[in-house]
Amino acid sequence: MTATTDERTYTSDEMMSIAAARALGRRRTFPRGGETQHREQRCFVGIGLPSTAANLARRTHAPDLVLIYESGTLGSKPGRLPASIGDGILAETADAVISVPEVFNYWLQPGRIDVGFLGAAQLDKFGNINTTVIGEDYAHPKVRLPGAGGAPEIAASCHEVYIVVRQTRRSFVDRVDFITSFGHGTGKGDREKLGLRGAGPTLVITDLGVFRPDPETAELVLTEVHEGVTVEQVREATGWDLKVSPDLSTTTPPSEAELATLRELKAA
Amino acid sequence: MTATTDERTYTSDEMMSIAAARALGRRRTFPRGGETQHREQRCFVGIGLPSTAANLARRTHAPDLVLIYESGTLGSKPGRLPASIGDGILAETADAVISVPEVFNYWLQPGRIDVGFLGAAQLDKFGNINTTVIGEDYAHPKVRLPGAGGAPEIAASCHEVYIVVRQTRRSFVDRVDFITSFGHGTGKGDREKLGLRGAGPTLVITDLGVFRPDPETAELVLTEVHEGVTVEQVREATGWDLKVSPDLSTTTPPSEAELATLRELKAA
Amino acid sequence: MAEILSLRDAVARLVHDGDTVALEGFTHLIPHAAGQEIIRQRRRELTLVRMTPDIVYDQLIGAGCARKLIFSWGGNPGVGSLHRFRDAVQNSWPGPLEIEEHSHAGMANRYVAGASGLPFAVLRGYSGTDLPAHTDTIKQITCPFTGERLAAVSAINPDVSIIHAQRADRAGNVQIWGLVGVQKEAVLAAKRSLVTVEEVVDELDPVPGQMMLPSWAVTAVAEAPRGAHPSYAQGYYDRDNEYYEYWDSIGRNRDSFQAWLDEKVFAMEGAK
Amino acid sequence: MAEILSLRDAVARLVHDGDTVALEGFTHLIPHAAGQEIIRQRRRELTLVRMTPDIVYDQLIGAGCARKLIFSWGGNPGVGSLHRFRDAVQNSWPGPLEIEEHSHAGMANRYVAGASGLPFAVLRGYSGTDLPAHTDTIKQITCPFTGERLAAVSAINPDVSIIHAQRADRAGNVQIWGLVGVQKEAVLAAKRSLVTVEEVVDELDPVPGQMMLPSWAVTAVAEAPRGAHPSYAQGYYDRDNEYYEYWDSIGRNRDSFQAWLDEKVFAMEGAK
Repeated sequence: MTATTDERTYTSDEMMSIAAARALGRRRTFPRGGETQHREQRCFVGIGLPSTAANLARRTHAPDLVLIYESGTLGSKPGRLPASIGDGILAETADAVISVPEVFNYWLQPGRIDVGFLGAAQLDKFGNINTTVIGEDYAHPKVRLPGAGGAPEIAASCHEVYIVVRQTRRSFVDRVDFITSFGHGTGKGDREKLGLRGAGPTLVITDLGVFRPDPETAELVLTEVHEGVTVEQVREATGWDLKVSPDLSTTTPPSEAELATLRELKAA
Repeated sequence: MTATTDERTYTSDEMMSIAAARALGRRRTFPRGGETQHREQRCFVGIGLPSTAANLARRTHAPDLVLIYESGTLGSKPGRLPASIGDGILAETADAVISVPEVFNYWLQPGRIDVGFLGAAQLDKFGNINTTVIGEDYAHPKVRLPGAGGAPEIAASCHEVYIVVRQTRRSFVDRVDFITSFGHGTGKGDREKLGLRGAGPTLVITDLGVFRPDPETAELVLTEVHEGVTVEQVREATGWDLKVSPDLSTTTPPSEAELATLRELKAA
Repeated sequence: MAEILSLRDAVARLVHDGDTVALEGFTHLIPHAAGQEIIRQRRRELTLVRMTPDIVYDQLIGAGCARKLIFSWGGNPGVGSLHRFRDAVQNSWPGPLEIEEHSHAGMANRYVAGASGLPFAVLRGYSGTDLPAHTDTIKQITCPFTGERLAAVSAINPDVSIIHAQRADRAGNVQIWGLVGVQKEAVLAAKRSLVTVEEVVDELDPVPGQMMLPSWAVTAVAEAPRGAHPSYAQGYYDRDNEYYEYWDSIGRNRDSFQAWLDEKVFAMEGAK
Repeated sequence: MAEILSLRDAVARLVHDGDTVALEGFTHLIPHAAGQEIIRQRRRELTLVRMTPDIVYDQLIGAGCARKLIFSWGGNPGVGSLHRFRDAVQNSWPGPLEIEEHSHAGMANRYVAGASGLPFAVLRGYSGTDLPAHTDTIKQITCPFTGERLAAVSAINPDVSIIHAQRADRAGNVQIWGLVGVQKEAVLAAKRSLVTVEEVVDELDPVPGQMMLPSWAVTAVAEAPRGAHPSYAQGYYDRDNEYYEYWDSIGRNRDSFQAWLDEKVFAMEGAK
């Protein structure tokens, strides 16, 4: 679904997937062994849009991207989109298949994973995520959501977290009803105080645009709008007083190649 | 080597191995699942005499005995004596091969193993074991021994511990120079105070006889002498004021079948 | 030594009213047949433990078997909500459902502690989240070497754990391959265990990636072909993705669920 | 991605004077070739970590590479003593050797903590023994749920861990099978890692019981055929039991050891 009425030849979900894919797989320089070296990026992937984005990235600009699924596969290279994180194709194409305790203890917790993808039922302006309950009373929730899954520790231990979420006033709230996964708390410095090692949410991609935390305050700021989307539309779909980057840009629309590869992936 | 001068047709090491084998594999009744049931005995085996004894027991009266080696094999069924705990035959014939952390954490620590076999450089009258240093000064030992290995936790967590050791005044001491593995401490009740779950040493087999802890004091008492050995000989090889059981018996000598099977095993 | 029993006898013997019961299998080898047998035997007041409740616990909860759920992610994967679970939490139907909620990392470590004979496990987890305020099996602990504060979670030791595996031999040794999840830990943490298998065979030919559970670490084995359906059993059958959609329509309201129970579970009563 | 290097280049690049170095392999796949390359490159002031020092560390200690040894069982398995280790501890030859002594369970858990990014691990261990009085990396900890007292050991995080495996592919993915010991934990706990292998191959055919280390979890791979001799490499060669006896005669006195060093290690200088 797209909130706009233009004549784009792609859906807003396609734009989200492609924007997320583009964010992945940038090789960067890391200190290791006393030297700095380039290396492949490692991504913790959930099913749905994150898995679509990660597999799209692998097929386009980031062939070396390492996909890690919480079901226990390191380096899966599926030839089609997996139907679930338990899809046999993930185990069959992996560098290694490991137990679930090992995924969390030996691979996620020590900070071996660069990017964790998370969704959210509610997201607040500091990138805190709620996937537990809607309503203030935990014991008597208005809506009982699925809960935490792997998210709290993904949010804590991946070097960076990318959040992908469809944006409405109900999902983009000033303050989440329940902190399932910690983003930037009440602002800059809260993660350090808790001893969290990863940088937390550095990128939020919605069907309307892209947000990044302000380097000074850690508040999410609109840095890109997707083609055909106005700032006003974004503001209406945001439950807090939205800040817009002075360098606001428009997301590069999907290329033909990106769209073709994505649609091929989804069809397979 | 035997300390006696009789005309026995077997060595004292053979007697030790056979006495140790006989102690193994007695099926017992355990509460489980709300019912009591008979089940196979599980034995944690080190290389050398314990491995010989356990494999002899499997070949004679205890075919169901489960052998667990600390190198990571559960239920090994070697067709010959393994040359070391790393012998490939242990992995090849095992029910399961697991990592070393798993051996200790998932199998030994929770009390899944009935009998642990231990050796000793020094053993005291309460079954405490020293395999670390001879001499009172740890930093400047008279003799540096190999150290603990798996023994401290075997002594703590197996249901029972059987100790096999060649007996001399130097090895059977009033008080060990260093407690590497805890036996009965300073007497009855010490294990409970420390929260240790296993019963500790319940049997000591030497080249001269067999010792068991006194039920009242936990002090090791001579309960059997091997064929051709006198109590006086045992007393001379004991570094404390030895107590002798009023029911002292003589160990049944090895049968032809036991000896033949043992020698076949050793020759293979 | 594991006894080889029928599924009916195994559940009758090992699962009692009021027990803490874990059915594990992370997206793969979910023990559905055993779950439905528990419903069929009308067990009550169970504390159900499972990282991902999935359809299998939606069925048990809807059927009124549970008084409490210990879990870390309760959705219908790829589809949406577990409606029976939501109805129980939001509306206490068919009865109130107490919940004890963790993250995956926390649950996995609780099983590890249980399997290890330890009363708790340590992890970097839950920091800054609202979970510890509602879950008393999460506490803080201080490293005695560095002074660092970490999370501690209490061990899980179910009365009985049930898993599904591909094969067992006639001695009761169990062979699992593919995604092995937290199954070994669940079995080793439990006082009693039941492994349902696709088939009991004479010889377990080695399979790359296999995990073996020796017979003497398992209480009972029961043959239950297609016992993981609608999840999958690698080497035997694929995931029935349509069933997950179908379940959404069945579980969505109480009447359709009740009709499903009568037709697909209770009507099978008496079956082996 | 692991780089594929010669053993000489790998040791030159990854092992530095003063480093904490772990060579692991529990009775199987002991990385002897790498140990001798460290001697050949005359590394000094190393803190050597290994559950069972074995012959490989007897050689490094005798050659004067070590200032400290962290271990849990230091014998020549099946034969008797490690004479160079004893000479160092008892007589400070060729220099003083500090020791830090644990049990196997403690060492295994220290690696697990290191691999897990935790500062410590918890176990039921050391109770009533004299080890905690001499080893400051053992402390007590109290369970926050039950109040029970347990042992805590600090994590080991070597500067470099070295293991030997059967095979790697050209991308640097590593395949090990048979007894896998504590090798995965040693590699994951370390800042840098080197895996010596029997051979680098085009394709890693699956093997039952295999443990895989992805290339991106390893710093370097070096081909070292028979690199585990005199220990064994399952599928390649057996343990050389005579060598363990032979070593007893070599290691027993300083002169024979020195002659062995000159002839068997330093004379090989310049070899690939």
